[in-house]
Amino acid sequence: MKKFLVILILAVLGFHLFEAFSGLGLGVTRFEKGVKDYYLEKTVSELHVANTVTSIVVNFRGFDTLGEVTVLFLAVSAMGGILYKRRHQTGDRSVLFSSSSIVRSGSKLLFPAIILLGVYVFIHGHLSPGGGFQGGAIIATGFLLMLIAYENFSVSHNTLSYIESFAGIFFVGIGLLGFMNGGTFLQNFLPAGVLNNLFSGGVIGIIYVMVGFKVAAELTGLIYTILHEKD
Amino acid sequence: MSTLFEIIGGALLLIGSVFLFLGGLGIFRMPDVYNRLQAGTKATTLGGMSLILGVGFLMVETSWMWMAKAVIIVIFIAFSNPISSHALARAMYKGKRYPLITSKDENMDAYKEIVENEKKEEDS
Amino acid sequence: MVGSPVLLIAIPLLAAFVIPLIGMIWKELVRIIPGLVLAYMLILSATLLYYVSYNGTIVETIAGWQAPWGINLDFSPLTGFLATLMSALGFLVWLFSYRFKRNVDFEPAKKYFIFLMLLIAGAIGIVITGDIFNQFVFIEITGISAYALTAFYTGRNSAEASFKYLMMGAMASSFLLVAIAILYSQLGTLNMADIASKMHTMNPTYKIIALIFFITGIGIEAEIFPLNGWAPDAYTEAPGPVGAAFAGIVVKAGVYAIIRMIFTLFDVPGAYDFLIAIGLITLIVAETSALRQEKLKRMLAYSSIGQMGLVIVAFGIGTHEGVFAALFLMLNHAVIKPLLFFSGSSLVFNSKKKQIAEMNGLGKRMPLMAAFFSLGAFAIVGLPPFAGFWSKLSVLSAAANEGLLLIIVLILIVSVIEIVYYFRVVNRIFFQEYSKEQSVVPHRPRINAMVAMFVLAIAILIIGFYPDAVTGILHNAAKDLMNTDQYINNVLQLGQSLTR
Amino acid sequence: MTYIIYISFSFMIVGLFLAAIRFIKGPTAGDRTVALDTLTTILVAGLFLLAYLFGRIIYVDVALVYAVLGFIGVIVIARYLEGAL
Amino acid sequence: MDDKLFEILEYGVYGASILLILIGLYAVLTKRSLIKIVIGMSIIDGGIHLLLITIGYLKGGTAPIFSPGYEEAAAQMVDPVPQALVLTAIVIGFGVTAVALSLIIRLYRHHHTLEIDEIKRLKW
Amino acid sequence: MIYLILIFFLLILMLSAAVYAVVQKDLLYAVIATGVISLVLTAVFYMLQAPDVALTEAAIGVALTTIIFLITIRNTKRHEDDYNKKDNLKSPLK
Repeated sequence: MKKFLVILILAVLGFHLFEAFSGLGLGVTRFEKGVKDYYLEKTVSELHVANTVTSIVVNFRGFDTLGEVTVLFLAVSAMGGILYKRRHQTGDRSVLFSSSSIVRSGSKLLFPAIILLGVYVFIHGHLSPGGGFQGGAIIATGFLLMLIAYENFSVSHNTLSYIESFAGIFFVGIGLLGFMNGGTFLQNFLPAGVLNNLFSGGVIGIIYVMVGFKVAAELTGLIYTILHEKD
Repeated sequence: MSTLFEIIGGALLLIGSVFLFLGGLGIFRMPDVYNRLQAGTKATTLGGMSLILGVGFLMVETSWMWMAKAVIIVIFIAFSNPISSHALARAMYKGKRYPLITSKDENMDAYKEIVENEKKEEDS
Repeated sequence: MVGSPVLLIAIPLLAAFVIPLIGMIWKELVRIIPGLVLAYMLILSATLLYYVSYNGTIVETIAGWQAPWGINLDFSPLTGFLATLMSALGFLVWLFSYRFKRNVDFEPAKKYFIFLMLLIAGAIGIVITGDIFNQFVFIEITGISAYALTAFYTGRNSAEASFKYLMMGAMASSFLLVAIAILYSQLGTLNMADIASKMHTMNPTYKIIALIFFITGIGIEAEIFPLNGWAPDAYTEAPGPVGAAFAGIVVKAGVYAIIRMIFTLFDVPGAYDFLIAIGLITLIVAETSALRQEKLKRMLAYSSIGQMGLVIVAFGIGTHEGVFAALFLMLNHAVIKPLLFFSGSSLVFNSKKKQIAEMNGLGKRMPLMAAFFSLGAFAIVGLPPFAGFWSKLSVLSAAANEGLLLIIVLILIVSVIEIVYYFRVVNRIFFQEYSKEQSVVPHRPRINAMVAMFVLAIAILIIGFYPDAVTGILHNAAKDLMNTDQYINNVLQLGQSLTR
Repeated sequence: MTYIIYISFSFMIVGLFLAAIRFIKGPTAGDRTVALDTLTTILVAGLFLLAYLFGRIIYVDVALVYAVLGFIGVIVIARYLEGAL
Repeated sequence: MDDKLFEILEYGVYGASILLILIGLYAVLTKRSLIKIVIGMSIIDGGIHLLLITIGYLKGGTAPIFSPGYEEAAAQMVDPVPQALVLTAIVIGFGVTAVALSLIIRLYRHHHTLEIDEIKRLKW
Repeated sequence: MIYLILIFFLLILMLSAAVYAVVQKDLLYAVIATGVISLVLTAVFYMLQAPDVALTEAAIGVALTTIIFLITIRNTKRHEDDYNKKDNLKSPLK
């Protein structure tokens, strides 16, 4: 009975949503001189950043990114607080036993490559797809591989929180520097460089690298917390 | 007017996609997990590698970066697919799910014995 | 100018990142720094509010891009008033809970203050931002800190309340994203002023669908009727000062977001009637539920929901007097409800079940707390010399001007219900004998908590005896909310003057 | 050339389809994980071929990242099945 | 042929994303296992992200990246704004999911069940 | 044209994986199915010309989401219904 009611409600909801979206048409130019064209124009002419998504995420809507990084920070802290136990029942081990030697040596071999891939992704965030979040997540996944392959692979909690804090401070600090130099928060105060060079886009590359470090530290901390959670 | 690289690339593309298809077919048709593992990871490894190299050959005249990245992906696949299939097979084996043995071969009997012994050891 | 509105957000976030580092050096700083940051935010926002009320709205752009393209912060008399109110309350909550949970381990205590600070920063962000998606991000910041604060005690119920809140919050954010998707697909912009100026070109059907999704999304923070299932549990299970912060800060931010949508963004006909209807339902359901409660915090929670319903009704009247009355109600609620939460949680602090029945005769053992509680109770039901009276009076007169008799009758009936359940508690505190079986052990609040309550009590008395102290600000704010054209002009004009 | 790409895509689609059926049918967790692994590999190859179709090298990065991360996902599930987590 | 297929695609992609949202909502509303509810939540998130990306799609468009050779191609680039929004929304959704799951672990510590009906101690 | 067929196929695959994730009683399979959804979603984002989003979905959705779900299942229980409560204590392989 309840299920039928739910399905009925969902059908009504779905009909209205479909009504709202199907009239749009797919793949048509919808707005003449909308926000999109402005971004596409300015990102080349002023910011000299190849990846428009990066320039939007870091510069045009950089405030969102600051908030997003804060959300991750909060989520990790909240997990730590929620899973906190008064007596420390959690062991030192991330997994119960080590994996077979093939997986262990293989992951030892692949770990530097994965870290390198992550660093590549967030350093080239303004040139190719990717950036801070993706690179950070890739690095955290590399740490995940090591943590589940070895029973006694450990990450220093203090180092993680140093990296996290310093990256966050740098992010806000760069924003405040822009505030002092140009009058608005997160203003680009460095020379923009040449399009498609590694050193282009002024502060955008620097901020995305900071975001990368921060996200990597946060996600690694998150995985570390939840892997050590055992009953 | 196709060049040598295009011919090589096209051939590799075809070979790769056939092997990918065979991987899918094998995983669909094979009787138990280990056989499916064979088909699903070996065939697709070969298929994926040759398809990616094929694309690299097709684009090698445009930019060498394609070939470089293709080689990187191929190396990654060459390392990662065997590791993951090994980890899976080991997990299945440790979970006491032994291969289906239908053959009357002597080797199979020896294998069966080993399996039984290990089973006893683990149980004790 | 002492600073700019962006510092209201940037400084707390910076502090949140700094605190884990500093906590390694000296643990006491973990408690002190959030207080300093909140005090700074209070001073900054109060100064900016003073500046704004003479020189007009400040519109701050981020990263140097003009308003429709970059994110902008809008510090007008209305948003400035709310931001000041929130940071002041945040500072008081910090002051009340400064020595709170001293005996608990360091880790959770550290987190408590970070969450509290970010909760307030997020709520201020919801209010002062001028971009819908940015508002969504701030709603998430507020939400996650609220979930974490609700689950602060490690009991079994707190996790449940927090999970309930989280589920509804996650649904809300999904709905909000759908609404943002509809708006972006129709208008191609995310800036609120730009949306408001282009809204007349949108198809009315789509407009209504988007508005419904928006209200469902934000209504969870604002505790409007069918969506407030989380509120009583969260208020009951969270620590006392956190309940005060929810009632005083988070809900205000949610109500502001709804009001901004309806007054400025969407010109849907009939939206005001919808507000009145939903507000009345919320009011009646919540107040009748409050009558049945046995736990003190739960009763206060339902009362808080009811007050928000009243605020929404007052906004729904839609005239200048109505908006003024609603803002006045918000101010009074933000001053009185924390006092009730503070003194109430001090009264039942040491009891097991935190029930009203356990409060018999506490007035003689803890006279000051009892006095504060009854002051709050008198004020919130609207007895004449106290703060609540003037706001209720202005709601009634605004309704009378519009000839909405039904609203007046219902508000009067609900006031009677309110009087019944608050005076039941006051009666127990003062006129019942203390019995030996009661499990309450008197708990003397520390000096910082006393200071926080004193400040609130004095604020109630000042507003009660001299309401003109605040009406000027409120009139300014109401004028600001009603004037949509001016809002659009402010945001978009300033953007053009800053063209690079 | 176009025909070769069409044929390759058709083979891949059939392969994906068969792997998906195994995913839904597969009696044990192992079968499903193998199907996931196969899906990942076929899709990595498919993404690379699509990058060729789109003709831009920037798309290749996605396939690269996917080749790396998909395998870690499989190892995670395998370690869980081993009882090690 | 292509145009006709594209017309179907127009309904297909919107329809698929809306269906994904509805499937997730169904799971959230009717399922009694807490983990199932969180899974439903993540399905809803996926649907909404697909919806946003679809809004920004341009027929025959290319990714909004001005890499070498594409410096002048601004006219045929897809809308970058929804992509930026989805980037933010994915990370936020992950954070919320992580918090929800840790709450589930703590609930299980106290209640030893995942059934939503048995956990309902507090009144809704 | 093959592009459109591929996108249709992927959408159908995604929807069936979603339905499977919702109706499956075994939570482990449901979690693997969410991994499949994420996988296919990556490909669809990629085909809709959003490589940035595809990269994010791949980086977050494949390994990280899977591991937090798996550890939750490990710490709670694997089946949706209560009929075999002790199941979790045995080997996780069924």
